[in-house]
Amino acid sequence: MVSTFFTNYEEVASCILFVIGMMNLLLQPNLIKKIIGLDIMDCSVYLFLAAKGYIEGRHAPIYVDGVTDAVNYINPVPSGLVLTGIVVSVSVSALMMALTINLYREYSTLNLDEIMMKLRQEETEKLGRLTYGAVEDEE
Amino acid sequence: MTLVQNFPFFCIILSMFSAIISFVLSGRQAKIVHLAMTGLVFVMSLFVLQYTYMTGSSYTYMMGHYPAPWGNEIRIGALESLMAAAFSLIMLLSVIGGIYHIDKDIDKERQGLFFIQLDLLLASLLALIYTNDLFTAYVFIEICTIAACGLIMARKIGRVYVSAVRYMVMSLIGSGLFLIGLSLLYAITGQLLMSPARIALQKIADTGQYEVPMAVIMVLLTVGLGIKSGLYPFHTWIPDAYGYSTTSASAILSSLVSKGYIFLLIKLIVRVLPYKSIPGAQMENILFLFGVVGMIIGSVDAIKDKNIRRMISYSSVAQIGYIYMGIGLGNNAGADAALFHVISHGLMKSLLFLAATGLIDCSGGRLDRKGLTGAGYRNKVAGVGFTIGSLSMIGMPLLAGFVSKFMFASAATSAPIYKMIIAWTALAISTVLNAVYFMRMVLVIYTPVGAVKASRLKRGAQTDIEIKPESGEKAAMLQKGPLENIGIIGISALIIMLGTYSQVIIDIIRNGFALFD
Amino acid sequence: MSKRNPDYENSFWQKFAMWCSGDYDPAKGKFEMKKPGQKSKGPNIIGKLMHILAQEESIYASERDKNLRTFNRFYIIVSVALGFLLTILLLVTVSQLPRFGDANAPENNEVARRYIEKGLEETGAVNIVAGMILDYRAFDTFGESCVLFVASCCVLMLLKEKKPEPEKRYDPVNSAILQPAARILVPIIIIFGIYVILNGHISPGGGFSGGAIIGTGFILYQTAFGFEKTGKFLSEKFIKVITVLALSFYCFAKSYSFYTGANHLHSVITPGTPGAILSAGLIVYLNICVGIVVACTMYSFYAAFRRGSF
Amino acid sequence: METLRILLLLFLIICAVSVSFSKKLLVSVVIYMAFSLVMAIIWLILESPDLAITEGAVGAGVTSILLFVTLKKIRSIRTEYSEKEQEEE
Repeated sequence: MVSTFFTNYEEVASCILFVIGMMNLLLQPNLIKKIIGLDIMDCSVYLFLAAKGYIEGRHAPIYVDGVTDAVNYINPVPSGLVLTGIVVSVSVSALMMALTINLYREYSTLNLDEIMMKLRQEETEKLGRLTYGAVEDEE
Repeated sequence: MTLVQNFPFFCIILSMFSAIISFVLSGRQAKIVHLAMTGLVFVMSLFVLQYTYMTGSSYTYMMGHYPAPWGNEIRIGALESLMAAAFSLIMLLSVIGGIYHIDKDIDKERQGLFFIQLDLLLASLLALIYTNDLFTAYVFIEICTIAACGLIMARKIGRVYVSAVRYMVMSLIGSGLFLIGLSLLYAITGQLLMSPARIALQKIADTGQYEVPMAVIMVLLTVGLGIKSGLYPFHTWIPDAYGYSTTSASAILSSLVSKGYIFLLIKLIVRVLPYKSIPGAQMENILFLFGVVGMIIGSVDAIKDKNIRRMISYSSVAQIGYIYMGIGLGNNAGADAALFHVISHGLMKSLLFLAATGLIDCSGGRLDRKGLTGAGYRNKVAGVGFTIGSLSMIGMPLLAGFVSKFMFASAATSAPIYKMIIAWTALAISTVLNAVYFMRMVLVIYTPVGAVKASRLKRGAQTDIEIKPESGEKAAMLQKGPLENIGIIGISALIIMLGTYSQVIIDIIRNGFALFD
Repeated sequence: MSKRNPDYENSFWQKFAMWCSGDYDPAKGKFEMKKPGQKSKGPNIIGKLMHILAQEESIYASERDKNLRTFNRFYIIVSVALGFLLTILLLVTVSQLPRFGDANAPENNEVARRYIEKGLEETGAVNIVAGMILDYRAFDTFGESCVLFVASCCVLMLLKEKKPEPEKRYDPVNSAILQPAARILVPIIIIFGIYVILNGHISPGGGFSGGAIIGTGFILYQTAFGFEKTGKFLSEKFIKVITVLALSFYCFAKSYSFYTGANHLHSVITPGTPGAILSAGLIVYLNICVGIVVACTMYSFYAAFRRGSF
Repeated sequence: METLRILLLLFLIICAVSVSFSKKLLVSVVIYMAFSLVMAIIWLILESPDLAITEGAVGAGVTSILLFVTLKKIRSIRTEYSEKEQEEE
């Protein structure tokens, strides 16, 4: 059962990284660190996939001298998936950064907990005025 | 291959292409393109539905020149085309019903971008419905997440940014779990398409290898999609996200986006994951449990909340609980009921959001019960629509909600006895709780108020404060066109139709589900 | 949550850094003679705890928020517990997977074999990965371009301002390093990016990496010379039009190949001579399109972040 | 070779942990950049040059630049606000 535990370093590391990234995303109150945690989480999955695609003693999936024998090259599928995934993760993190900037402009803090508290205070102050367009009118 | 068989592919590409060209169009043109495209998708999906229902079979459609284990493919059957038709129709009606608020809440130069997101949301939902490939599903899940986030934050107020961030955090954790589950699945099977992956998993299960990885994969994929669709313990982002965005966005998010993930989950359960094995049965039990708890907690939270829009959002938590309870029953009848409820809840929730907005508008923007008193007289169409939606939610006969509750109850009879008792009890309690908060609201909006007070309420003044002079202008601003009413009337008619002629839809779902495998 | 404390002076890493620079001695005060009966460590920890608690009190001030605080603590504990559970689950799973680098692992099956063995004759691409993502599994890749597109729309929606004002405060300063370096580096970066894109089907790289390289080139140019100069060739309208053109071409080309493939029609696209620049059917054109989209999107992200417009 | 692999992976984990414990956001971003570069090297060792070049350009390049720009923008907003306050006073 533990036979492959000490040979699959990449996979083990990627699992640990995944959980570290996820905990950062969940528990860090700071939004920038949340974004970095998200990127680490995605990267760890890609590391896992790339490690699964590797085959000992074989070369990168680019034909050399027209040799098309399968025993010469590693598995190309994980590389393709990871290429797609990297672009997905960069676009998601760009979106999160834009949200961060807007939140900072609105509440002048990067700490999500503080923002939640500010929101709650706002609500307590105008508890009597539950209106749909209230916030817009004030601006 | 006949022309009709190409239509699902045309639908997906058409919606993507209209998103692309909308980037250089103005907001008004983008709106027209979006409405025309959604209508066309609806019509094409109806043709496909008719074709698949007549032939009684499902077929696969290659995306490219390479057959199944090598290239991407989509798979079309009666159930998929029914869902596509229902989703595009609900989207069309929700956008028409909320078009006035899109104009009001969103700046002119941002409206084009808003419609691009709607287009891509429809494309990703269609792709999630039709796809037969796990990695394509992941990519389109991400499109769906980003587009949904765009819809949430279309209103430029601080509050929605917070809800968008919370939504994104939960969703991204869900997609991360889904992605790592997918990678593990690839590691033990080497397949990304659903049908070959199932065969490979079957082989592995026969040899008895990889028992733990298989269970872990099942947990990761289910939990990932559960988080994204707002299953009970992970529902905290729902009320914020649905409660503060613009009307159409709330309606579409609650009625379509979460349902797309649920449909994908049902597809995975039937087509890929070995849910018939022992860990699968336990997983079903867990889904059943969370579904039942969600049904009750969601309703209790809805009773506690004063804000009408947040109340409707909490009711979504409860309704998603119903769907997961149906999946968790573990038999075909339960899945049929869950699929029927996907459609009927989609209709009811859009109607409630649209009608609630209509009521709020004629009460000067007030969201609480005091402000909404007598609103049913001030806006008659919205009042009737809200009443129909509420009655359907409670389970009034002849309406869609009754049929789905009946289907859940009858599906529970063929489940194990303890599940049957739990399911029936939960249905009864939840119906009572639904009745408490929805009937309370209906009674409030039909409580007669004096003429003077009514005019005050209409102008949005606090009942106990002097009327402000500028609030008159505001009341004039809140006049709106007939389009809102078209949306409300259309969806109400659909709910009544679905309640009275439910047998046709149930037949399609039953036959389609049998072919789903 | 754990990092709410701004009391950084007492933290371990800060002390470590100070110790490295010689400002702090952890052993100080430990070896001196103590008066009997005096607790040396206690007050410090208790004081710190009190400090943290006081801070929490100030955030969760009112009575109503007491519930919230218990809920938050519960949330943290549950999340950490779930994290540990997930780690253990994943590690157990990994320990059961086949050995690293095993040629007989389940994923090295007929799917991967066909991509390698038939890839050259079916797609004409020397780079197997490029052939795979742009021909065998092209639908995924089109979806991926759409992810970029929708993300750039969202960012624009969030950050677009009515009058884009260039930030005077952060206009490029004339420095001895930045401008001369940019003058030399930008052409090299952009040419390298174009090389990577055009050789995407022959060597490692392709539309995504090349596009990102070109995008960083644009960003460097803007940083050195300001928006006025960049705007001459990268105006908002130009970016929009060229993105739409590239994506539409991609859409049409792939629709054609999906349609002919599904209906078993003959396609006019041929693989060509392997190894040449203009070979591998549509792949080189698709790479160019993807490169344009990625470069424009990356630059527009940057521009939107900097001044609220393209 | 195996030692190198283990060292690089350990470096990754250390980077990931120190991101969450660093005091300054700028430091976190720089650590993340190092993380991406090491990840690119690992992918090169794993015979995936496509991934290495993409991660080098996207992870270490564009994402880090965007993070820097975000920090810069936040600082400019902060100074804007404090200037406004001063004017009011």
